[in-house]
Amino acid sequence: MVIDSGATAWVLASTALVMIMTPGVGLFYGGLVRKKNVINMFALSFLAFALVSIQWVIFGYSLAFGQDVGGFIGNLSNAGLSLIGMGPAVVAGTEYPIPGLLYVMFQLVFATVALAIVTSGLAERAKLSGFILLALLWTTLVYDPLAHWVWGGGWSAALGSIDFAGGTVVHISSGFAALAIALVIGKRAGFGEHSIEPGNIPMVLLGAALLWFGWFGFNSGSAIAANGLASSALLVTNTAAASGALVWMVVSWMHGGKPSSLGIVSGAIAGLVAITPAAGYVTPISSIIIGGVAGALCYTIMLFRIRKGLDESLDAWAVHGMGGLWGAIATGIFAYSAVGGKDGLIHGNVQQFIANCAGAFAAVIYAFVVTLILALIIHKTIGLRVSEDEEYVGLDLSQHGERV
Amino acid sequence: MVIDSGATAWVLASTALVMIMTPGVGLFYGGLVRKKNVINMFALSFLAFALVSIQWVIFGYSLAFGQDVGGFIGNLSNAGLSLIGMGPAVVAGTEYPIPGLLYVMFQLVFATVALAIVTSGLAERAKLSGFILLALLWTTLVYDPLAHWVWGGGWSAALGSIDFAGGTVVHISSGFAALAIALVIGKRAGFGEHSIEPGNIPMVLLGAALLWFGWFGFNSGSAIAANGLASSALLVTNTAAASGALVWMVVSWMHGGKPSSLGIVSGAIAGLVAITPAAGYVTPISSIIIGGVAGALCYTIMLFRIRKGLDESLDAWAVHGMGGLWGAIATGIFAYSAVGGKDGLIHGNVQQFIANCAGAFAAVIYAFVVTLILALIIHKTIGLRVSEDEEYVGLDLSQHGERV
Amino acid sequence: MVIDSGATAWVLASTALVMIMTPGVGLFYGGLVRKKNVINMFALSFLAFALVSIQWVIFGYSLAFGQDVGGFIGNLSNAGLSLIGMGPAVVAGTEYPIPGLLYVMFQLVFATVALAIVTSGLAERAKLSGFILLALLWTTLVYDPLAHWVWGGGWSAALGSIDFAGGTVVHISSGFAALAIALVIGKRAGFGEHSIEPGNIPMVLLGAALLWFGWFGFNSGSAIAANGLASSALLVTNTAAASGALVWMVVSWMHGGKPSSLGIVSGAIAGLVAITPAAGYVTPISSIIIGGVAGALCYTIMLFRIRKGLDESLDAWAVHGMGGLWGAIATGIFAYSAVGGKDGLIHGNVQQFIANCAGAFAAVIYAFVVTLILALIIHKTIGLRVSEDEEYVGLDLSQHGERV
Amino acid sequence: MKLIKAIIKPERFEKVKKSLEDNNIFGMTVTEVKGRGDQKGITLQYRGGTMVVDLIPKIEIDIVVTDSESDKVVNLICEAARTGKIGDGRIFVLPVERSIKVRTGEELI
Amino acid sequence: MKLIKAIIKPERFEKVKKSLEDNNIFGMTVTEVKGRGDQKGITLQYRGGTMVVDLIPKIEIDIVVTDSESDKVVNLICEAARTGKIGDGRIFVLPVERSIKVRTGEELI
Amino acid sequence: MKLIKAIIKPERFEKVKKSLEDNNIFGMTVTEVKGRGDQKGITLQYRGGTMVVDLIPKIEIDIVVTDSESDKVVNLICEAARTGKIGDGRIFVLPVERSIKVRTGEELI
Ligand SMILES: Nc1ncnc2c1ncn2[C@@H]1O[C@H](COP(=O)(O)OP(=O)(O)O)[C@@H](O)[C@H]1O
Ligand SMILES: Nc1ncnc2c1ncn2[C@@H]1O[C@H](COP(=O)(O)OP(=O)(O)O)[C@@H](O)[C@H]1O
Ligand SMILES: Nc1ncnc2c1ncn2[C@@H]1O[C@H](COP(=O)(O)OP(=O)(O)O)[C@@H](O)[C@H]1O
Repeated sequence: MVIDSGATAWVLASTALVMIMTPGVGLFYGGLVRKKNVINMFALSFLAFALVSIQWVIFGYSLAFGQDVGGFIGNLSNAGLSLIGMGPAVVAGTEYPIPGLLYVMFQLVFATVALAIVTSGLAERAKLSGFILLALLWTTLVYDPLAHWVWGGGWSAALGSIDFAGGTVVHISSGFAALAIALVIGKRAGFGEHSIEPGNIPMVLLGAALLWFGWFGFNSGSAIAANGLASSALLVTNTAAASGALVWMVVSWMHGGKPSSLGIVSGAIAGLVAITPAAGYVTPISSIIIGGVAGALCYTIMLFRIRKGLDESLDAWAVHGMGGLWGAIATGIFAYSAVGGKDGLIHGNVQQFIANCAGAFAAVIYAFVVTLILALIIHKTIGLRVSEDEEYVGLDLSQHGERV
Repeated sequence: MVIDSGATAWVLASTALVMIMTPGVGLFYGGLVRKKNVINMFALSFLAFALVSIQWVIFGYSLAFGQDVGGFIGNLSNAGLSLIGMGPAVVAGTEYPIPGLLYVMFQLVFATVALAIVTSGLAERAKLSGFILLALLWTTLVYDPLAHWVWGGGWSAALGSIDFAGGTVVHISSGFAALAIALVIGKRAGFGEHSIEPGNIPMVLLGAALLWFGWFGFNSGSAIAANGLASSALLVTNTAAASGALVWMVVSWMHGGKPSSLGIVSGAIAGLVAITPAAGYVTPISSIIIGGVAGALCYTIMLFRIRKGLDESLDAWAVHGMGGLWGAIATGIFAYSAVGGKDGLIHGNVQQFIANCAGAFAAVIYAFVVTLILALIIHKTIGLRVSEDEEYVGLDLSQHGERV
Repeated sequence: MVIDSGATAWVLASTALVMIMTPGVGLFYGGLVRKKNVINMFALSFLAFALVSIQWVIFGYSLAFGQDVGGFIGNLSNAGLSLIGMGPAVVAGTEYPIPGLLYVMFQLVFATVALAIVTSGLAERAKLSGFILLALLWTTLVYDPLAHWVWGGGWSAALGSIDFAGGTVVHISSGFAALAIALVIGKRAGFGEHSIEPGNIPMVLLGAALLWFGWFGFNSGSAIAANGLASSALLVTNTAAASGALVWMVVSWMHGGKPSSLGIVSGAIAGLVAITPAAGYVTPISSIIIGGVAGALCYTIMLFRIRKGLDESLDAWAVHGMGGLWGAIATGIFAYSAVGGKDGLIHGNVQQFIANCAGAFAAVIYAFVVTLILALIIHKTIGLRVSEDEEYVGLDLSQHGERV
Repeated sequence: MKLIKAIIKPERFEKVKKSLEDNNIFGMTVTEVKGRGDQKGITLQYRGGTMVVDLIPKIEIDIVVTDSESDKVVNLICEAARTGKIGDGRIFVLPVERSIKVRTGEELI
Repeated sequence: MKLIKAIIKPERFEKVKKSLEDNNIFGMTVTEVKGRGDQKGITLQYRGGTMVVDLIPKIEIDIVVTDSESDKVVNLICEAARTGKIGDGRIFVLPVERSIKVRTGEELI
Repeated sequence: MKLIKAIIKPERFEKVKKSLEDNNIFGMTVTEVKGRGDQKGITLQYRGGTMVVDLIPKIEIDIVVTDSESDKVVNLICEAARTGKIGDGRIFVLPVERSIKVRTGEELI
């Protein structure tokens, strides 16, 4: 296969689009926390981006996409990006019409945003040094293997499970990781006692806008081509987002509340998450359903979380974790061979449904358990949470010496 | 015609660029209103985006681009995007080198931003339920027919009127719609009595930056190709924006005021609006004139509006409506066949000038009258404006239960 | 050579990406100044964009890329973009697979961001009329010749000096210009007496995010192709940024301070600056070194500047000027022919090292001296600095009649 | 001397300032506050029930004047700030024992 | 009349407001302030040394009440605002000479 | 007890705080305000005419001290805040009747 300059152009642009999602998460999360923690929340995303950018080049890419070791992980054959060049990318036996280095870079921005999402579970109480250690371990021991399972020639793909743009790899992994961390480090001081209000809602909305924008590259760029499939992925991505936004708004409105702007954008993110694994496999009409169900589901799970007094603070679990789980299952249900060559349950292919459920639940368990162990170890050693006084004063001042 | 991956790459990227314009409008408008209405103003743009995203897929696209019915509207042949696929787009008899689904999606983001612009006329007093109904009716009964007239094989194109990227379809329609709505629902409480100052100017500037950025996709992407025409459209777009910004600044400065940052960015938007229909037809030097005149003209019209005590609050009419009208006329004047195959008045083609004026004025009347009727009906039934108390408290709290 | 639609698509997209860098600088700088000057700082970037956009079309492009006059500057053969069309760009004898007008436009956005960076030296005290005059003179007499030297067929390229994406042309020129201006106009009132704190750190972070994002187009788009080289440039750009961010953070942390978010993003910018000239010539591993050294170096120079009581207020000199100088030298050191066809010092090519040093130091001197003279003349005539009262009240009110 | 603490509607602030200027009262310190009076805020109806917005943004103007000017200033503010609708505000008068000008250190009386 | 100036922890504001409402005290003016008490703020340790955060965000509630209600209000606030940890705040009581309702111009006593 | 209300230039706040600390005065409440004095703000010239910027940002420091400390504190602030240029600020002293520590409920005197 030769390099196609159009495909390359679109994946280059998509890489930029996905890149902006990490600061998008920073804005989204930064606006959701109290004023005293805005800078920290935003900075954690930057830090996630920088850390993974280096780790990925040195060995992360190789762990995910290097030669398969037992279906579980890649070896270090591509460490330091050795053997990767300007010629066409070859990944797990498949050749793509874009340069190998571009494939590396496109995958890099996925790994960064996954880590950024995880920061939800540490919101307003993360100890900087502990976070840095956790970040490096998490991306290495959780993200890289999961990426390998699904895209790098691992067991999940072998099983037949499909994940177009990373519903399992990025969203299930990060969402359940956030939950595990939140359980380990405990609630924020005052959580459940007095109301903890978002400090800057317009910032959240801006973050959501950048996420929606970047997601076009995330899902459509995952076609690794500038063609009909990329176009179809773009369209269903947008439709699912819109559907999620409207359904969350309506459900929360009917539920006796007001239709908050946070609800609208949370619903959009839920829809985007859910369509991620399905983007290359489903029709526009299916995407309306997938996004809409995600809106209602994630809203319900968020209420459940709050009712349970669980302080997974910014709902990475409810939206990314559970939304991603629904997406993986939905892909198994709605996949249609006329779109992406695979049929799902409604087109009579039970096999696909089972494979997708298996892949997704395995990821849930793996991400949750390994993150739990990592978080526990760090929490008990160098510490993953700031002191009570530092938390009270706020992380901006106590961790960065800065204030809004 | 086969699909060209380079063209597809650019239209995919352009779709993302145009998408960010809707939150761009949200930021621009959100920053212009008082602090108590920032979230609402931003949320209306999100809502506009979500509503049109669904409507377009279900029947909006078909009304605009489906089989022509009497030159006025499309039929429902493409409802639910049926018959649209991954093969080359065929629109009103012309084949394009990009997938059909991508054409749908590219047009979708135009429809959304048009509706977002309309929210200017409802600023700081929109009742949420009324807005949602108006939004659906407006995009269906005003935007879709207009898009059909110009691009979908309707009477306006048949007449020979040209509109490269939507000066008439997007800007005249939304600007005059905003005016009609403002007339129906009346002034904001206190308008004309005490000063109503913008709540967050940096937010406006950021919104303007995103609009300028997105407009590159809006105008250049409308070439539906990655070629010389797309490049030329990009260049003239930028030049007109710069010219509009500088002229508005200088004129308002000489007018005895200070050169406000809001003036600079309003001038840029005016220039961008005016060049929109002309982007594929005029030279760089013409674009300096078109943008510059737009800057001076829209500034004058804004002053006129204020003098008349007309509360079309965020000047969609002055900038988009009148700027779009000027752009349509200017296209008839400055079009040059060496650029886009059409000559205008200055190259001796009176016909083009007349056709463009006819197309533009018809759009003005259609958009204004139909919107007036729709707004009146909704205003008299479920209501398009919040209660006095809700307005006083602010829409963020009263409509969304949120505050900045 | 024929136009390649994929290359064109990527350069179109890159133009949009680079365009957003100018408002990115506006946000970055706007957030760093005190609340009373935020709007002004942001507006200066807009103004820079608009002024250069017009100047470039009328004669700036021609000065930089028109027919060579003595190795120093271009003549006016391309004034008003005459002779530039939709066919393939031919620049200094080389033909590119993109339209001529697109090359013009891509270069335009480089010229605008350079001027925006210069505003650092005028922060919180720029007189608007003086700035406008300086801007026009600077872009004409400093930027255009420098662009000609390096890319337009001037002496620097003839010497063999290489600058992939503008380390010398954009960053050295603007950084040293900012220093010269700061020396001419003097310190801000109160500088060194009481602390002058950044007014809006999240805004700085957002600006940094947009810069990082846009830089993908800046460096990768400079390949003027959608191929392996563009991909490689993208990857090393990102790696250098990440490395710079982490090193600045760690160095400042160990230095007894707290790891500030401003440090993280300043380091990222330093890394981006330093990799700019090298982006098409070095390996990923080299980019980690180049970026990391930039992080440590620019941090040290910033401390030096502060210690010396030098009010080059927002560190364009430390980060862009000195970072750019390091980048130019580093390109001479790390260039590797397997990447971009040129070897540097570590691959035994002393010649390249010398040529790059010569080119960079000549640019340092030229930019510094000419800017000094221009600034002096304007400062002594119409004035480049506001009155004491205007400064005290803040530029937002005094120059624009607006407030945050 | 007296400290006059007036809490008024933001939209009336310009008018109050103008009225004071016209009467040669310039010195003032202004703070953005929120408040509610005895009507307990504003009650809004919506589908899901009612909602009380109890803390409404207000402007607080603090003015220190001589005892003899005090009543005049109170009246001026009262008239300029009055819209006749609820939420018009309150004015409190507190005794001030000393007033010092920092620049000169002089004691004003 | 008295002006009760209570400076409390922001996280206790809702509770204080509730407690006052329950006792039919509605009128209040609220300001966001920063402050420190005699403990000089909070001292944080970090690698490079220590850092004192001395100005902590607080909420100031100003309430004007009749002399007779004054003690009750002080006690209510005190109880609702108390967490027992440092930084709980202070309440100051100042004499008020006049209180005027802007809407009606009437003098309250 | 006295309430010392000092309205000073923001750029002098650190110096004032330092000076008070050096004299063992720690408790204070700080508010961001805007104000103008008798010079009616600052007049700027520009092409189109003149412009008066009348409300300039200031910092208000409220300190409650015992009667005996009052004069010392006033003097300390006065000295640290003085730049000698207009807009240096004002200090007002008001009587305080009670001062209560919320944490303990104890009455300070
Ligand atoms: N008892 C009080 N103590 C302190 N502030 C008060 C009191 N009553 C009213 N205020 C302030 O005055 C503002 C206006 O009072 P309000 O009662 O709404 O006016 P009116 O009674 O004229 O309608 C309130 O928002 C609050 O800030
Ligand atoms: N002497 C004072 N003058 C003015 N305000 C004070 C004074 N002492 C305390 N405050 C205010 O009260 C707040 C809480 O005081 P603090 O001393 O921390 O409470 P506590 O002594 O109960 O721990 C401070 O943040 C400050 O705003
Ligand atoms: N009469 C007054 N009442 C209330 N505040 C005042 C009064 N006069 C001055 N101030 C406050 O003091 C600040 C500084 O006063 P100013 O007159 O500018 O100082 P100076 O007279 O020393 O030049 C003002 O901004 C305002 O906040």
